[in-house]
Amino acid sequence: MREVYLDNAATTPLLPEVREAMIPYLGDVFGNPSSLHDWGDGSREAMETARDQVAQLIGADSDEIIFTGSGTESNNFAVKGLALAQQSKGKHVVVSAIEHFSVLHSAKTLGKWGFEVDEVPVDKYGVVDPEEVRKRLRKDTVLVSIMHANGEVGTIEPIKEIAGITSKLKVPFHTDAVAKAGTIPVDVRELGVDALSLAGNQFYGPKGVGALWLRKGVRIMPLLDGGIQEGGRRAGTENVPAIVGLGKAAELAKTDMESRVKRLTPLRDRLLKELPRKVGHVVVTGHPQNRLPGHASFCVEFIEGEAMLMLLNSKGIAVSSGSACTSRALKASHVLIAMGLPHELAQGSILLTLGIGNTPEDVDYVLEVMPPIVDRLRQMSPLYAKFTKTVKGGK
Amino acid sequence: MREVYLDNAATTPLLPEVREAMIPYLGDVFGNPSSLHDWGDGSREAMETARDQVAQLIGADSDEIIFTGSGTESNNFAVKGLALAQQSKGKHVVVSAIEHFSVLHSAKTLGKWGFEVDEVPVDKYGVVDPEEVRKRLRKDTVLVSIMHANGEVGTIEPIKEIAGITSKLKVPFHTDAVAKAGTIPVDVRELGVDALSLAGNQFYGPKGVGALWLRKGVRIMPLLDGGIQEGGRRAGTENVPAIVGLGKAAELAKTDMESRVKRLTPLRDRLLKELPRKVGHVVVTGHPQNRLPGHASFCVEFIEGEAMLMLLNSKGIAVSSGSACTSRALKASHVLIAMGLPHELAQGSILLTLGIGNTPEDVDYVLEVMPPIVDRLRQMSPLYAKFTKTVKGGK
Amino acid sequence: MPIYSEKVMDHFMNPRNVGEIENPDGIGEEGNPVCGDMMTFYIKVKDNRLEDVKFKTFGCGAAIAVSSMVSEMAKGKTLEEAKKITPRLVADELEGLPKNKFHCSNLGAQALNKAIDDYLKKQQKEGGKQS
Amino acid sequence: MPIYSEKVMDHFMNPRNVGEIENPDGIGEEGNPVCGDMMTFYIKVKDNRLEDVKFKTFGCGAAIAVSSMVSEMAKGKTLEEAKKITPRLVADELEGLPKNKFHCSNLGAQALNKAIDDYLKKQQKEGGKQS
Ligand SMILES: Cc1ncc(COP(=O)(O)O)c(C=O)c1O
Ligand SMILES: Cc1ncc(COP(=O)(O)O)c(C=O)c1O
Repeated sequence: MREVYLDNAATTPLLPEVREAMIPYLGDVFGNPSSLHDWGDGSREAMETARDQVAQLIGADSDEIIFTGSGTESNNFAVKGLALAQQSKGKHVVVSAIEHFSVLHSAKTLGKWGFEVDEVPVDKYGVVDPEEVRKRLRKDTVLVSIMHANGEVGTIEPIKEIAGITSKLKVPFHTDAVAKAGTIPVDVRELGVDALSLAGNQFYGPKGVGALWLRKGVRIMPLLDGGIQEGGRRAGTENVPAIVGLGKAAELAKTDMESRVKRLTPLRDRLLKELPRKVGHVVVTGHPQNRLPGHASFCVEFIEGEAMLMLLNSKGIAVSSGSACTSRALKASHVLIAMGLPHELAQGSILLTLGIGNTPEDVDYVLEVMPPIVDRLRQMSPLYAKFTKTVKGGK
Repeated sequence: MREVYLDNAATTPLLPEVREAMIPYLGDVFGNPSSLHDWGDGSREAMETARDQVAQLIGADSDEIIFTGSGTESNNFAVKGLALAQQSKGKHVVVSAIEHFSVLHSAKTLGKWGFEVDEVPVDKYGVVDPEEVRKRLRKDTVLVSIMHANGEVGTIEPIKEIAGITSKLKVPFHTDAVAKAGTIPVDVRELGVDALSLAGNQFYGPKGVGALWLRKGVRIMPLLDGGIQEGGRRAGTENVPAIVGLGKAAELAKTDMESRVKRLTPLRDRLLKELPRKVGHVVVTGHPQNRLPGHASFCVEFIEGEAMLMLLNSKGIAVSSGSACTSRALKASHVLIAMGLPHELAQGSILLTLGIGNTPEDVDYVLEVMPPIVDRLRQMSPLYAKFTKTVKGGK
Repeated sequence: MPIYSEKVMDHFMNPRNVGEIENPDGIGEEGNPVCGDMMTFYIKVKDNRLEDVKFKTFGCGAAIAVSSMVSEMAKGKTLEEAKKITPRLVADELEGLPKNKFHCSNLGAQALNKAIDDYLKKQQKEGGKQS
Repeated sequence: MPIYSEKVMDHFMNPRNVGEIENPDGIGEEGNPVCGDMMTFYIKVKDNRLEDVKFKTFGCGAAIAVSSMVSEMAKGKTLEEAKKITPRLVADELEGLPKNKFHCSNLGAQALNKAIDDYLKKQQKEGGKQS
C-alpha cells in the first residue's frame, strides 16, 4: 500500500544528513560539554557549532540562543521566565486566544501566581489584529506572547506589526515560532521581537530539542534551576546529539528554504482548491493565502475528524484532526472555536500537512481516496441524513 | 597515547546496544507518539516498552514513570512540583546540604515563592543523619528531598531510614537517585519514598532524557505546561529515541548490575587504597566503604584540581574536580565544605569515576601517571614550599 | 500500539447494521454533535424481540464501533434482555476501550434504550394493539 | 573547543621561570589558597632592570599560565616598564582567557607589582646603598 505521511505539523521525519551528523555523538564523542578534558571539548565544540547554525537560521547572535528540550519547554521558559523576571514592574500578560497550549497553559499558571492574563481574539481566519493587542497594553503589562504561525490552521500572524507596538512601549514580546521557524524565513532583528521559540522536530531535525532565542539584555528567570549550563539560564546536562541535529537541520533549512517553499506551496494550493471541490461541504480553515507553505486544513461537514483520520490511515495516509474526539481531553479545538466556527463543524476538522518528502502523486492519491471515505462516513451520519432530508428533500 | 575515561560521574558513554535500539527511531519510526495513525502507534509502542523497562529497574509500576529531559528536570519537577501541589498544607521544605544544585537551587526558587527551606547538615563522610531530618520536620513541612547518592563524593545516604520517618508523618519524600539508579539496586517500594529522579546518561543511556517516578496518588504540579503528554504531567513532544535508549539502558542495567558492581568495586578500592599511598598527603573524600561502586574521590594537598585535571588530560586521562576553579562559578564545592573540609584542601579535589569500559590496566596507568603530575604541581606550589620548609625543615 | 483493540477496529472498519429502518417500531437518539458524538438507533420489534436493529452515528471510531457492537448484541434479544446491555458489557465485548473513550459506550446503550422506551411508549398509547 | 587558547596551554604545560630566587631583591605574594589561587613572585634587580623573575603558583591552569607569561613579559624590563604590565596586556599576550578566569591575570600582575614595591621599599630603608 502507498504510504503518505501528511502530518508534518505533528512532527517531521529526520533528514538522513541530520541523522548522520548526530551519529558520532551517540558514539565516540560522548563527553559532558561541561567537562574540562578532551572528551568534554569535543561535545562542547559540536554544541557551539550548532548554536551558530541555529543563530544563523534566524539572524541572531550565537550567544542569544538557549537550547531547550522542546518547543513546549521554550514556550514555558519564555512565558513564565519573562513574566517572573519582570514582576516587580507589573503582573499583566497578553496572549492570543489561539496560542499553543504550552503558551496558554503557562499563562494560566501565571494566573495562579497572581498575574492577570488578557486574551486577544482573532478573526475568522485566525489572524490577530495588532490594534487589539495595542488596546490591551497597560502600564503594568510585562509580557506579550503571540505566536508566529498557528500549527493547526497554518495562519501566519502579523508579528512585525505587533512588535512595532510593543517595542515602542518597551513591553517584552515573545513569539512562538515553533510551527514556522525553519519553514519560512524568520529574522529576529527584522521582526523586532524580544524572544522567539523554535523546535527541531518541526523542520526535519530531532525530537527532544528546541531553542529559545532571547535578545541580549532581556532578563529571564530560569525554568530549570541547577548547574550553569547555557549561561546559567537552563541547567542540566545538554542533549548533545539532539543539539547537533538541530544545528544541522537549521543549516539545511536555511540553504534549502526557498526550494522547499517552492515545492510545497503548489501541492498545498492544490489540496486547498481541489479537496473542497471533490468532496463538497468542506470549509478551508485558516487564512486562504497567508499560511504555512505545506499546510492545508479543513472542516468537513456532517462527519467527525477521528473517524476520517482512521479511515485515511487504513489507506496508508497519516493526517491529524483538531476534533474533540482526537484531543484526548475531548474538547473541541480552542483555535477553531476562537475563529468562530460552530462546535459541530469543528468536529469535522482535518489537517493535511505536507513535508519535503511528499510528491504530486501523494496529493493525487489523497484526492482520490478522500471522497469515498467522506461519503462512507456521511452515509453513516444521522446529521447528513437530516441534511439531505431537509435541504435536498431526501435522496 | 592510552585513553582512559574516568569521568563516568559526569556522563557515561552510550552502550552500542542502546545506540542500536535507538537508531530506528532516528529513521523510519518517527511519528509523534500522540498521533492516532500508524506512524504515531510505532512511536507510542516503543515509548511504552521503555516505560516498562524503566519501571522494572526500580520496582515500580509503568504508569508511575514520567519521562523528562534530564536528571535536572526530574529534580526541578519533583521539588517545585511537589511543594507547589501541597502548599495549601504548608510552606516548609527540608533538603540536605549536599544536594545537587538542581535540587538546592530549586529549593532556593521555592524560597523566593515564600517557602522556608531547612538544610540538614552531613557528617565528615557526607552522610545525612536521619535524626537530623526528624528534628526538622514540622506540621507545615510539605516536602523532604534527600539525595540517594552524592555524585561528587560517592556517599550513599540512608534513604530507607529517612523514609521510615517521613512516611509515618505523611510528609512527601523525594530522593534524587540520578547518581545511583542504574548503578546499584534501587527498589522504590522497599525504600518507601514517594518520588525518585533518575537520568539515562548516568548508566550508559542517552543524554537528554530522565525520569521521575511518582508514587500513585501523589499530587504534583507540572513544570512544563501544555499538551497532555505523560498523563498531563509533562507536556511536549516526547524525545522518542532517547526514551527508547533510556529503556534499553535500564534493561541492561538490571540484567548486568551485579556483574558490573563486581567488576568496578575492586578497581575503585585499588584507587582508594593505592593513590593516597603513592602520592602522599591525599585525603579520600566521602564514605570509605558505603559509596558508589565505581567512585573514587580525593583531595590532594597543596595543589589545585583543575591543574591536575589538565595534566592528566595531557596524558589521555579524563577526570573531574570539585575545585573552585573548575566550577565556572568559581566557588569551592558546597559538598566538600558541608563535610567540613577546609577551603584550601577542597581546592585539591579530584574525582576518578570508573565505568564498565575500564580495566585494571587503566588503574595501573593512573597510578603510574598521577604521582609525577602531583609532584610537578607541588614543585610549583608556594604552599608546598612553605610546608616543606616549616614541617620538614627544608629539602 | 494502536489506541483501539482489534475488535474495535473490526467494528469500525466493517460496522454491522448501519442504516435506517423504514417505519421503525422505535427510534432513540442520544448525544449531541456539539460534544462530538451522536447516535440514532432504529428498532423493529416482533414477539417482544428485537427483530432488527439499525443505527446511524456521527462520531469517532469508538462511537461507530460501539454502535455496531450494541446493534449486534441487541439483535434477537428480548426487550428485557436488550435493556440489560450496559456500557461495561459493550466495552468488554469490544475487548476494551481507551479510558477517555468510555463515554461513547454509554451513548450506544442509552440510544438503544431510548429506542426501546420509544417503542414501549408507543405501545402504551396504542393500547397494546400489536405484539 | 578547549577552554584555553594554545598559548595558555603552552605556558601551562611548559611554564617559564618557575621556582624561587635565593636572596631575592623583592618578593610579592598575591591571592589566597582559600579562594583558589595564590602566587608568589621573586625578583632580582640590576640597574633598575628585572634581571631575573621567578614564581611559584598554587592555582588553576590559567593561574599558572598567567604567572609564566607575566614572568616572561617582566624579565629584562625596567621597573617602570614592568609596573605597566596590566591584566589586559597579559590576557592579550596569552591570546585570551575565559571570562571567568580573568581574575587570575589580575593576580599575576599584582604579585609582580608587589615584588617590585617590596624591592623599592627595601631600597628606601637601606638608603639606596645598592644602585
Ligand atoms: C505553534 C506551536 N507551539 C508549540 C508547540 C509545541 O511543541 P512540542 O510539542 O514539540 O513541544 C507546537 C507543536 O506542534 C506548535 O505547533
Ligand atoms: C546526584 C545528581 N543529581 C542530579 C544531577 C543532574 O543531572 P543532569 O545534569 O544530567 O541533569 C547529577 C549530575 O551529575 C547528579 O549527580
